[in-house]
Amino acid sequence: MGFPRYQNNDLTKGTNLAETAVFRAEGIGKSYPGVRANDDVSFAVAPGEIHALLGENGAGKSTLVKMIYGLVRPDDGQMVLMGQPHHPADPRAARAAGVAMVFQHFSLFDALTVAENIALGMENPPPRRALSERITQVSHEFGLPLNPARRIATLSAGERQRVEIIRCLLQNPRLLIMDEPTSVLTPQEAELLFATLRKLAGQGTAILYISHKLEEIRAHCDRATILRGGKVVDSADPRAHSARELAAMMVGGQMREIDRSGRVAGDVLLQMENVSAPAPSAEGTALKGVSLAVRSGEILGIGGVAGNGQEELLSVLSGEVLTRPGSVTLEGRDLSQAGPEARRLAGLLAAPEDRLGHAAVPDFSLTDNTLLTAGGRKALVRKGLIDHGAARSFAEAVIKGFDVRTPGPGTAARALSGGNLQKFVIGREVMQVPRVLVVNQPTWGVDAGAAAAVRQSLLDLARAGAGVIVISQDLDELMELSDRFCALNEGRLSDPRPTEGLTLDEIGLMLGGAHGMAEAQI
Amino acid sequence: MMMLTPRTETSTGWQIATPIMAVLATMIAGGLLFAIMGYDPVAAIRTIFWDPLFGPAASYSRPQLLVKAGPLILIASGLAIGFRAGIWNIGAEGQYIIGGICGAAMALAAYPGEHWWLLPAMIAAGAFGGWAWAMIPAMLRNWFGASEILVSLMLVYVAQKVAAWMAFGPLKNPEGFGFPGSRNLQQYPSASNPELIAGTGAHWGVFAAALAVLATWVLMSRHIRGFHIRAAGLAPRAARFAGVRPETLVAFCLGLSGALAGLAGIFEAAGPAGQITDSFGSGYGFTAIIVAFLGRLNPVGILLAGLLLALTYIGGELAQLTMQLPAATVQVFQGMLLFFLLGFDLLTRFRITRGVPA
Amino acid sequence: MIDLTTLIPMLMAASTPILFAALGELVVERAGVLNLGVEGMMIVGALAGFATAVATGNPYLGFVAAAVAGAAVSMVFALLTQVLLANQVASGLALTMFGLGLAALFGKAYEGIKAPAVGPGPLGLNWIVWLGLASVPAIWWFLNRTRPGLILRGVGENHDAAHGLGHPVRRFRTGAIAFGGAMAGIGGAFISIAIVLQWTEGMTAGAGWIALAIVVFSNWTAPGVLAGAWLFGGVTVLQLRLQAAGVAVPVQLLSMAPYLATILVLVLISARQKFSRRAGLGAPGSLGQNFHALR
Amino acid sequence: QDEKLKVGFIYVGPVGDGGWTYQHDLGRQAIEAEYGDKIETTFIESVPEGADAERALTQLALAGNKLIFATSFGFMDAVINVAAKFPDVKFEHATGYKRADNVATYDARFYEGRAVIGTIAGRMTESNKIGYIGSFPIPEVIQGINSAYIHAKKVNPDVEMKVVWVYSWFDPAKEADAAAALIAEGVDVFMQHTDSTAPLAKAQEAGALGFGQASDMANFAPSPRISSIIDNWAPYYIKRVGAALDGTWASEGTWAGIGDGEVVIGEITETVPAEVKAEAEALRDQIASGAYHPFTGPLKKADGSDWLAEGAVASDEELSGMNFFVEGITAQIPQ
Ligand SMILES: Nc1ncnc2c1ncn2[C@@H]1O[C@H](COP(=O)(O)OP(=O)(O)OP(=O)(O)O)[C@@H](O)[C@H]1O
Ligand SMILES: Nc1ncnc2c1ncn2[C@@H]1O[C@H](COP(=O)(O)OP(=O)(O)OP(=O)(O)O)[C@@H](O)[C@H]1O
Ligand SMILES: [Mg+2]
Ligand SMILES: [Mg+2]
Repeated sequence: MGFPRYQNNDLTKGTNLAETAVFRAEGIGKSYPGVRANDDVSFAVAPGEIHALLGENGAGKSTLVKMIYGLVRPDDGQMVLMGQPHHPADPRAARAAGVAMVFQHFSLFDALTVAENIALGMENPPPRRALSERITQVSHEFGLPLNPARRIATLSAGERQRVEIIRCLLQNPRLLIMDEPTSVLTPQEAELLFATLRKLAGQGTAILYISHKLEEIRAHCDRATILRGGKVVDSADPRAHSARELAAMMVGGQMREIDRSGRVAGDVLLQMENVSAPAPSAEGTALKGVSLAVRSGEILGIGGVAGNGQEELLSVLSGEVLTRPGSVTLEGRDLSQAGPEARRLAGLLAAPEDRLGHAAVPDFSLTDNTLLTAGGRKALVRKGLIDHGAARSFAEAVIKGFDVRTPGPGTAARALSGGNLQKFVIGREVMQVPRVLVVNQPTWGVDAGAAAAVRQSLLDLARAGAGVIVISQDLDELMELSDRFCALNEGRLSDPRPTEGLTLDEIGLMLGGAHGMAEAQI
Repeated sequence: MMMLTPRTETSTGWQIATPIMAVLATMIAGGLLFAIMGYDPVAAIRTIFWDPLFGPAASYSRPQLLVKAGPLILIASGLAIGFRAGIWNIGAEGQYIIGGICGAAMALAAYPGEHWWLLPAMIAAGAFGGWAWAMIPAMLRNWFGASEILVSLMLVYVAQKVAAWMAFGPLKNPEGFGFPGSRNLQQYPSASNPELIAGTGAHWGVFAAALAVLATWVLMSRHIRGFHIRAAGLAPRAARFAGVRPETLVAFCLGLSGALAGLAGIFEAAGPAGQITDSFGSGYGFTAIIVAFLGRLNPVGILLAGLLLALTYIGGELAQLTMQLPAATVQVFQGMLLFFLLGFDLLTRFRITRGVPA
Repeated sequence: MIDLTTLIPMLMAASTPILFAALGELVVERAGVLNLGVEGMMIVGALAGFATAVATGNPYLGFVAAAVAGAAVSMVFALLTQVLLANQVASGLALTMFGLGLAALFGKAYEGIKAPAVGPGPLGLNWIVWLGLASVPAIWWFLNRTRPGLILRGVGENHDAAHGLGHPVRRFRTGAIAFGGAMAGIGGAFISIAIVLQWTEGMTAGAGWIALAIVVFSNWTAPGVLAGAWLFGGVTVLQLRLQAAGVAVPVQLLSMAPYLATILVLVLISARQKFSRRAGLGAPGSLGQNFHALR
Repeated sequence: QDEKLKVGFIYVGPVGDGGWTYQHDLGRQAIEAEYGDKIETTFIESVPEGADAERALTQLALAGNKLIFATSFGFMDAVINVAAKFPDVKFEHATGYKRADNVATYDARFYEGRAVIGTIAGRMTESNKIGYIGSFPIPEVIQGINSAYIHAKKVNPDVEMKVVWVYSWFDPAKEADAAAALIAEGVDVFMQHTDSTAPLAKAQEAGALGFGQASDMANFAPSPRISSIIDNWAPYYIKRVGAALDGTWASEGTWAGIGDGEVVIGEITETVPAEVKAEAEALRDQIASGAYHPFTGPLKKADGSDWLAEGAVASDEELSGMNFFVEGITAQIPQ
């Protein structure tokens, strides 16, 4: 591993932080069947501090904060909040003690209004009208305007995030926990969030912050506690280290350098001409006259704020949604009327953003999940009959080729960590040797090590002559991968620009046309 | 404090053990009930579970087991496929009735001519009737997004009224002195669905049920369509991504289950029931839902569940006959059996561990 | 030809059993639980209410007993689905079977006895009819204006999120199931105490299934349940009235009318939601799914 | 000790239905009381028509029952099938028309009773509108409606008959609604050919009058239940079991009425004026003695065509297939 085991006693005892800390954990441990999710974890968070929790997927970050929030009970160890022993029986007890939390996955109720969602997260909410007024007032105060009467189902991801945050703010928490809040936010929204957190920290609130975006942590966090395999392995000032160094601390070894070399752009493979598609649901976005072209050996990056048509664009390419004849062609062949399976057979493959439930069936084994997309192209299905043996071999090949950490191909997809499942999903498509591969948010919620592996595989694919479309909200990722960049805005796609030499300001301008963006910057 | 931990894979051992445990628990609890009611519990349990299989009149009741279980298994096999896909056809009773009516109408139209093709044509008409009746909820769901649960359930009542109408009107036996009910197809050689092997109870419907079990097993575990059905039930978007059109799936699952229910209907109308009367639907379609779940939506499970339920029906009748156990007692007993089966099922999906004290 | 002033009280009385049962099931389904055992709970309520009314001579005590009995049998369902995590559809069907058998068994002693009549209230309709009507705004108010109602909806909409916020999912669901049982019990007792005045086996004759359909029809709202119950009761009553008035109606076809009307209205509602692209309410997000949380 | 005669029954409903099946079970109890140790009875209740009936009948035969009563019309073909397999077992099928060497049929002339209560209804109505809740439009029910109307009209020429079909033998809620619908149409006396007490409960609420059906429904006496028409199967069952015991049993079709005690007019309550009661009882006795047939001409059909000439009486054949209303009834028979 290369790093000495961190002596946590130094941190919690013997410094005056021990007395002033808002929150302190001492030797916390938690086991799940077969996993030691947390082991002897100790750390402390000072008032006004933004404290990062870093670690690979499955390192135990979420488990740790769930214990603080009363959702999970620790097996051993002590917690102290504001000098008092902290053993919340349930989240309500934790909230009463001054802890608030924003979850990794939204904990919102789609059919209910913003006000109702917020009331559900409070102990003694004021009457309806007063609550609505407070929501309007506080949300404006923090620059996160919200309409309390709107239904969650009609909100964008960023707006949903605001609901979660306002829900916490209304309770004046002493300790605010945020589990990967920015993974769904645009850079502007993330900036806004940090401004809010700064404001709160300035008022003395302690903030515990979990993210895989190391640049963000370096820019905004005061201190970082690093977990590996459930144990605290280090504590660091993130500003004093590079992202590479932080990543190395997390994985306990050196990170591999991304290799971008050896790609040559060839002929146009995939062409999409003036495609419009209605919004699939009330929450969806309509595509308006989208045109694009991808060449062999090229990676086309598509940036934009979530909810501007990314999912719809992927569906139109994957064949889940059909379009006007002649509007989608692969190597001159019209695929616009072909369904997903026909497109795969023709060489156009896709990997959607949502791993659990879209790219994979959570309750299926990995073997069965290969059948989802590789049945025809890898001849796992012949004359309608499934060759289970072949499927298993292919699953094993993906596991081996993409370093998916799992007991075996019989494991259910849901039992895999996010990063490992993502590697599996990308691997499943890449190993079918597509002519063109479309991926949406390939590293969403994935730790640095796994993200690097995924990106490398996309580069390798392009080097071998395939065309790749990467749809992502992570601008750093797009800058790192893509040869040309275009922005998706309210269902419209901008003209592509070469990535080389593009500045963040210019990108901001390309993304800037969106009305949503202007609103977000109030 | 006990804690439940989900198993990563359902336990095969418990899958076999829990039904046995449930039957034993039902025997104990049911025996208690019988004792309280003043009946000899051992004799009652033996009458219900043993006598139909090995009792003095077993040579008669064993084949009857097949007659009773046949339609249940046939219908449940189809339903289970839809249930796997998250498509809830709870109107199989209606499809059964309409299937029976269509097949019988075909026979009565041909009456009194004797044709070799008549029974096959009736079977096709029965399957078509059930299919068509099931396509109503399928199409209403596909076109308008109407809940197939509600529509298919409402159509059961409509089908019952249609049966009454037919029995009193268009299909009424003209030689029946104005009494309701169609001609008896058992007495119309070309149209009757007789016992094929004497003393086994096996008519065409029983063979069809066996075939349905086999076919659905192949479909669900070997065929890509079955794979898509399972995927759609667990993760609809993933199924769509795999290339499954939801509309097609709805039509396929409802249509297939409707056709199988319709088949059960015509086999019954031309065989054991013999005619269309206003009470032609006798609950097979609803009982089959229970059979599907007791069989864990698995073809082999459905086969066993269908036979078990048939056993309790026939055993229950025997208990009425030989011990004068009221029909209601038997019904309570069946309810208990279902409760225990459902309750013990927990063990196949969860491990019970000792929790850590808080 | 048909006098509305007599038609409306008639349909109000006729729809009362299904109104009670459907309102109860509405609350259950809003909590995310699908209990198909309504028919079983109704018949148990019908018997318990009848027995109590006969024993005490007070029909109102009968309704109280029916509520208690309905809630009590619903706890079997709660045990199966909330503790043992059994499939809700199958458990509900089993409950119906069990309830029908149980009531028949214990009802033997009550055959041929007459219940004390429920006195008439305003408009010649008894107080239970009015209680049913009053339950509609009360349940609407509970669901939409109170905190327990909000939590209950939250639990039904997304049980994981509700659990994450510390709301006791299973406690709310168990409570809702008990309430649903109580309401179904009252609905059943209305048949035995207020309509027939006698106990006979199988007397609910499928009313529980209609109640289930009406909940879906209502699009999971209390006023919708009322509309559904009245529409259903109204069509039934109207076709009988037309017959009584001597209008030559095709009776067999008209007896299908309540069911066909229910389908038609459902299609219209669904179509409006589908084509107007309005984010409609629809079924609770977690309906029919069991909840299990790890600690 | 010689062997007991085992007598079996299959019922279409539960013995607790308080109506049709309940009355058959009273008949079963009556033969037990009559013959005591000499016989042994068993029954299977709630047997659906169709395949289940055939099985239940076979099980009864296999269990050694030598005389089996099948008490629903829908059991007819099942009885014929099973009887063919058990030639030494005697079968009795209620309300059917198919017989064999070992299958007898029996039915009751309910229309005789309807004549009596029709007379009472015609006298008691003040609105001159009487109602009839019909189950299904089958000959037996149509006979009842015609008979009731003819005799109501005889005593009250202004009387009008309203008919509601509920398409069920037993659906309390719907029966109550049907009663309410009739009452709303101005009916103040009605009869029913369905099994629950719901219409009487409705009548009690609305101040209308009604009659018990199948069983006495004495709970609702003296008002709204002013009399009743009771199925009494005991005399027939006692006779047939006796015949089976002494070896004289033969297959025959029995259609007995008031005279044989198979159709009983329940107590006419004090709500009915004495002279009306006397008139009804006189009619009853005339029918019982055979002096009067309820369907005696001149009678025309509802479509105006002639049916029975002056003094002619309807044949049993005609009655058992009756599918028309008599002149004066404006309601339609659903087809
Ligand atoms: N309910 C549970 N049952 C069993 N194992 C669990 C459960 N929750 C978490 N684990 C296991 O505990 C370990 C820690 O999980 P945790 O969710 O805390 O990781 P994390 O650091 O938040 O990861 P990520 O970055 O992917 O969110 C993992 O191995 C995970 O599989
Ligand atoms: N101390 C404990 N030890 C072991 N298991 C526990 C403990 N506490 C709770 N559990 C288990 O955890 C699961 C969820 O707990 P709990 O019942 O508290 O959840 P909840 O969401 O609060 O629901 P509710 O309060 O409605 O029952 C249950 O299976 C329960 O048996
Ligand atoms: Mg996490
Ligand atoms: Mg709790």
